[in-house]
Amino acid sequence: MKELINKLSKDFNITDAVYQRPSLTFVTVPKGVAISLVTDLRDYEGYSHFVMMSCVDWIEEGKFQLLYLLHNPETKTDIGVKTFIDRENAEMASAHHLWKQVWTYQRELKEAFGIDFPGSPRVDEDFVVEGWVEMPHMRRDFDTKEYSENTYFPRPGRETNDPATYMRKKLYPNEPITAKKQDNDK
Amino acid sequence: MINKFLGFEPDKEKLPSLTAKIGDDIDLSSHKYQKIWLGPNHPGVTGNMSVELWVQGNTVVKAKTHVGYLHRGFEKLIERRLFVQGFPTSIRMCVAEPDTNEYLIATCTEQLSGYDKAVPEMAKWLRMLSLEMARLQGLLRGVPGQGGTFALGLGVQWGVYLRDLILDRFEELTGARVYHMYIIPGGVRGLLPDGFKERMEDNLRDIDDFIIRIRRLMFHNSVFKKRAKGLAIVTPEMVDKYGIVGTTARGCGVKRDVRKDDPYLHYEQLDFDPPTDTDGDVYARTWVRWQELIQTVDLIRQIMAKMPDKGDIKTPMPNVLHWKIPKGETYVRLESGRGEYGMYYVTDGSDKPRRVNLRGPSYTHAIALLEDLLVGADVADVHGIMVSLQTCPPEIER
Amino acid sequence: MSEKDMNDKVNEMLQRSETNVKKAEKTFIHPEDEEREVVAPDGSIIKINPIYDYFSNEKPTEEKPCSGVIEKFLNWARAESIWVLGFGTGCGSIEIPPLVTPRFDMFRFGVQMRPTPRQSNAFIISGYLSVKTLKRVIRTYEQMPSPKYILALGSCTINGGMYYDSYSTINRLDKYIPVDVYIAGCMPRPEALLAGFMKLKELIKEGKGEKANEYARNFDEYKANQKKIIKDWNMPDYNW
Amino acid sequence: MPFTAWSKVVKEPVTIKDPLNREAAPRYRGFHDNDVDECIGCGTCEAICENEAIDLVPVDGIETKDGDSGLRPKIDYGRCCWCALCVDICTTNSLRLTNEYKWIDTDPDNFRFVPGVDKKDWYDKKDGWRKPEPNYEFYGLKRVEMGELHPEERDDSFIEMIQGYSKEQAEAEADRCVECGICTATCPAHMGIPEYIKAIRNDDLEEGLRILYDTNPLPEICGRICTHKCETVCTMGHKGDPISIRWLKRYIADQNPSEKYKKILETDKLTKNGKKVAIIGSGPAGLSAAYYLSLLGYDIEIFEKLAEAGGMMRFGIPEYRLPYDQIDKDVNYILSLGVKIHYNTTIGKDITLEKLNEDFDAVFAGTGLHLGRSTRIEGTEHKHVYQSIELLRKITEGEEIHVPEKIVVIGGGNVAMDITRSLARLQKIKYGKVQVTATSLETEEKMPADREEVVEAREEGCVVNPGWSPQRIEIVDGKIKGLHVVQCLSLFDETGNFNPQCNMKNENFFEADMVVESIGQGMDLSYISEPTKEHLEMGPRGRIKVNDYFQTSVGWLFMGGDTIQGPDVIHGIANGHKAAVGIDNFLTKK
Repeated sequence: MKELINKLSKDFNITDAVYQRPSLTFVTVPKGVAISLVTDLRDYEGYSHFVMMSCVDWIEEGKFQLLYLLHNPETKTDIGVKTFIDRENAEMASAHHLWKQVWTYQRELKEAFGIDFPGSPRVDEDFVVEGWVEMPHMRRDFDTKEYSENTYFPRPGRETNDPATYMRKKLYPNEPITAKKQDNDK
Repeated sequence: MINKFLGFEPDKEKLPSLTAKIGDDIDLSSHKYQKIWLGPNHPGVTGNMSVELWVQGNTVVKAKTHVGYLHRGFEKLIERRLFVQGFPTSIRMCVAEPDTNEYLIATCTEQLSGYDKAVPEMAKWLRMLSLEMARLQGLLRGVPGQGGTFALGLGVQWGVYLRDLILDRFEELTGARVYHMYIIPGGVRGLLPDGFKERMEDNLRDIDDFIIRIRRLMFHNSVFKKRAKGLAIVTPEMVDKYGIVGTTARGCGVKRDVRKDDPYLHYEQLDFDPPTDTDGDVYARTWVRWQELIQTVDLIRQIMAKMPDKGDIKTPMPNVLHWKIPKGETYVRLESGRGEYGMYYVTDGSDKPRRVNLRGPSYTHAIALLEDLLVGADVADVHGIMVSLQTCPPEIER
Repeated sequence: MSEKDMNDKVNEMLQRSETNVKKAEKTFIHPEDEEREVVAPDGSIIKINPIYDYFSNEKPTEEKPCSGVIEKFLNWARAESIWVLGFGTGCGSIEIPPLVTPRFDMFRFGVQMRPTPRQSNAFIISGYLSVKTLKRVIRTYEQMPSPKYILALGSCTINGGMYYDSYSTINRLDKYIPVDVYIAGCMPRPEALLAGFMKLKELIKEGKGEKANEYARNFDEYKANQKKIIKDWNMPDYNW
Repeated sequence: MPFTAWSKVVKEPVTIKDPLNREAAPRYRGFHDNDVDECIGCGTCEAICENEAIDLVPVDGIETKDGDSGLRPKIDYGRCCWCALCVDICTTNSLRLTNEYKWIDTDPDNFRFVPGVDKKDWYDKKDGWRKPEPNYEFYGLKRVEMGELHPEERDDSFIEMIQGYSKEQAEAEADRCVECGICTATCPAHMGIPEYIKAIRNDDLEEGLRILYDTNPLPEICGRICTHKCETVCTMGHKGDPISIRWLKRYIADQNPSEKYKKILETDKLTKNGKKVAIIGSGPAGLSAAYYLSLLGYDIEIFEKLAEAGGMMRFGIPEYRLPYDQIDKDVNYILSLGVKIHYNTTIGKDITLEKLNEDFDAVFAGTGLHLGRSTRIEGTEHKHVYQSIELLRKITEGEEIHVPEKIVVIGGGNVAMDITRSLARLQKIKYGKVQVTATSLETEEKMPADREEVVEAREEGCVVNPGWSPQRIEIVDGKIKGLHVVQCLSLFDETGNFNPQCNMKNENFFEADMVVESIGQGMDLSYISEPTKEHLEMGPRGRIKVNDYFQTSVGWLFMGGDTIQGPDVIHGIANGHKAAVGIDNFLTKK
């Protein structure tokens, strides 16, 4: 695996390589290089099986991490090509011409994260949700619990007690306690 | 204009077409074509999905898969749950073979936290047993189910009964019929109950009998042969192009099996050879799965013979309530009854995963591949093709 | 926080709420459902409005039960021939095949599956319902002839179940369609499902299976609840 | 029908005859049952439930008491997914799932119940899911071993024997906590135990120190010698070892250097309110009151009879358990807040109580129990019969004490163990061998001393021989020969009064050159002079009556510590804290 990465880094600007398992490596490349690296891996290195495409929302850094995971059926190894794109107006070059199923992934990512893939077929169609008007649902800042509570109204009538607070109320309501707990009570 | 605005129609100038050429210039107002929907509440559909079909007479000229009827947002929900809370949620990602999900989420967390070497031997064998039993119950539904789609309902009656016997064994072992919630990070949740192996052996003998009967019933049946032969042919060239895996790939002669290629658990200690066929049509795929049925029964026997009698079932781990996993990412795969089934798992050092992404074989089979295979097929064969690709909608939309 | 920051934040919030309102007002009409002119096979041009032309837009009406012995007889007949629609909406549908096959054999209890809503009078909501499916469920339910019964399986239909925090699935089924029988479990076993059918039979025989009338009575309320969450409402209000 | 199917015609049908009454598998995860008497309402099931299906609710007939919150889980079957994580994690093994699976109802609001309390017809089912075996736990049941000096290394010196946790050990031990908070109610000072354990897990020891000082200004001391009542109720103790709460507290205090205390606790600048409070005695109660009062802005002056601060903590507890530099660390921090201390000042002799009342706005007395009690058996007047408390003080002060070759200690409490082990060390230094016998009325199981104290005493070569009632000290020619004892059968009579019953026939004799009595201490109230004493109301058992805020009937005089509650350090600290609140209320209202 290491030889391959060394070989690739001559041609491609590989900024980071993580050897997760002997058979699985993640490499990071700049946004512009990703598609050409994926093409190169497919055409010349035998990584012909497209396993999956995924996205991770690193909201703290304002980045989306895109992953193209490729498998080499000959050497039985996997390589994950990672690239970071801006969260604002996220856009990535489409890879639908490389494998037939890629457009499905891109369509899903468009809906779930709001990443645009110009030129990818049916990329604007609804995929799993219908008539969605909120922010893309897989983004980290979308609070699914809050949305669910405001939209689908859980059955009322439930209340719970924290054992420590309840015991204090019952057993020693007037004793001095830690400042933090007093804040919590308010 | 509004079509373009709402995105129902892609800009044809800009992009090359992927769907079949014929599909793009379908003018419904010409009255030569008709549009019909198959699903979501069609009894022939595997699970809850729909296919929008443009037909000319009986022939499909264009197809579009619509999914999302079973969308629950698992990947979002798991991001809100502790690592140990992941398995009850993940198992529901695919109801046909639930154990695969448990195994994946457990293995991902173990690999990232460094406990993968610490999983006890006994737990590994029990994991294998439960995975193979899950494959067996899936096949018992799937193989005769293929006949069912071609109006051969009798096999289904037999198969579902035998599957129920396997579910009874699951109930004994794991405490539940369908959602077993048995494989947890660090191990499994119980040893074999007393007398399990004997009862299992009884069931396997029934299944042996069934395997022979179903061969006579389906594969020697002229109606089934006539309908399944030459239907929806997948060629070896298509395998990499579409990302085809599992029995669908093996059905056209491309021998890919994660259990052999990248052995996990103790599969390297078992003696088996993934079955293949060369035709690549519905008949060949079903035939491969029938052979796999024999093989799975054999594997379960091998596992039960080789597994130790006693042992630890779980490795000691940190308190699950505060378990944190350092930042990292991994991809773990296994061979499910439908093919390569994998999970991409990202952690960020907190007590909850950052991202969990499931890669199910149906994701590629039921959308990109199915839409192309359906073109030219008879309307009556549509769900036969769907079943032969082992479509499982919940794993597409999660 | 400085005053400027505060103002910025307030403005931002205002803008966000405005766009949210705009987003919510945006209606979704699929191209096939648009009002349009089409050429008929004979060459004449006709105007169609698919949503309203193809379906009845009448509200459902309450049907008073017959009286005395006749109603009792009818209820007995209804109870002994429960025809279930073959629409698996969630995980629970995996337990339907064991029921229709020899092992559990629900035919002996007078229960059988039907492929179309027009022939069925019972609907098994087998677990969670995503909003997308709920829309189809409502449409299917309305197509079923009265009297009709709903069995709700599992935690999900009662209070959201394990998807209580999901943006995609509803929490309480009874807000959208009336439910006759709830069966606890995740998912319930076939035996529990059979027991649910027994309970339903009991209810029908006692004359309590009147949920279709309840739906008609509280139609506006149910419709309002349904429309609140189904953003893509490209169907008539009542379609059967 | 295909012809091949006809071969099944003669087979027995596979249909289940009565599917409505079919029993599920013995391990089936059906509906919940809870043994409400075992359950302590810790809420761990609520914490692990990924569906938020479990609520903790008060239940009729179950009292809130130490170690039991009085709450019981209520389960929402509109949420439950029957994963049984709640069963697997249950800290008392009270929760289980039966193999019942049928519950059909027309009202969705009915699917909520308190297992074991609400009537359901499946509780008598024996089968169902229980926590899997073997070695299947979601948390560590074994305590992280504390490093101790080996008996051979420690038995001839007074260096500290408990070494303290390293970072990894402390984090591993803190990891076992399930954050239920049951312990907080039992701790006399109501320390935020789960909170500071969480701070250890997060490696945020400054936050941990802040939490400690919220309720306890002597963490170094408490971290070593606290009676850790919290550990007796710890949820983890039901299935395994309780969390070492005391050692974790010590870990936080040890890891924070004293120079940083002021910065961490934000006590650089305290605003004074101009009022003055006098504190008598610099024991835990006095120091605690001084700390919290000075946080509130009071000027504090402490009057201490002895030459160093710390009271019983310094003079009653041997150095190998509580090193003096650790006392100094805690005391010096409190003194650094501007608290003045007058050493060698005895109230009633050097300055009267009334004078304090004139000079100060209020007075807090935490004078403690410094008078040793005697068994008053024959021979106790002998000059080599000592009181343990006196000897301990002398050892601390560095005074030479009489250490003969054979010693008997009477008493089974912690103080008795302290003096036994101290004398053993002195013997080891002087003679190179140990010959100390400790005996007590209580039997081995009922000895009030901490278990580990007894074990460690034995490791160091002391003989602990409990269950004997002392009868007389044999004195021949003015020299002690030994102690006659008889077997003690029971301590209390039916009414619960102290009334030891002995088996006079079973006698024993412990040889000794010296006898030490360690059967408890009494208080010395001689400093309270007549005019004040007249107004002072007394409560039962010779104790002084105080209100909730430790205010005596005199008004300006507050009392706390061992004289009122205890005797132990943590009660003293809690008393001091609460008295500080009381004094503040008293003075702000005045």
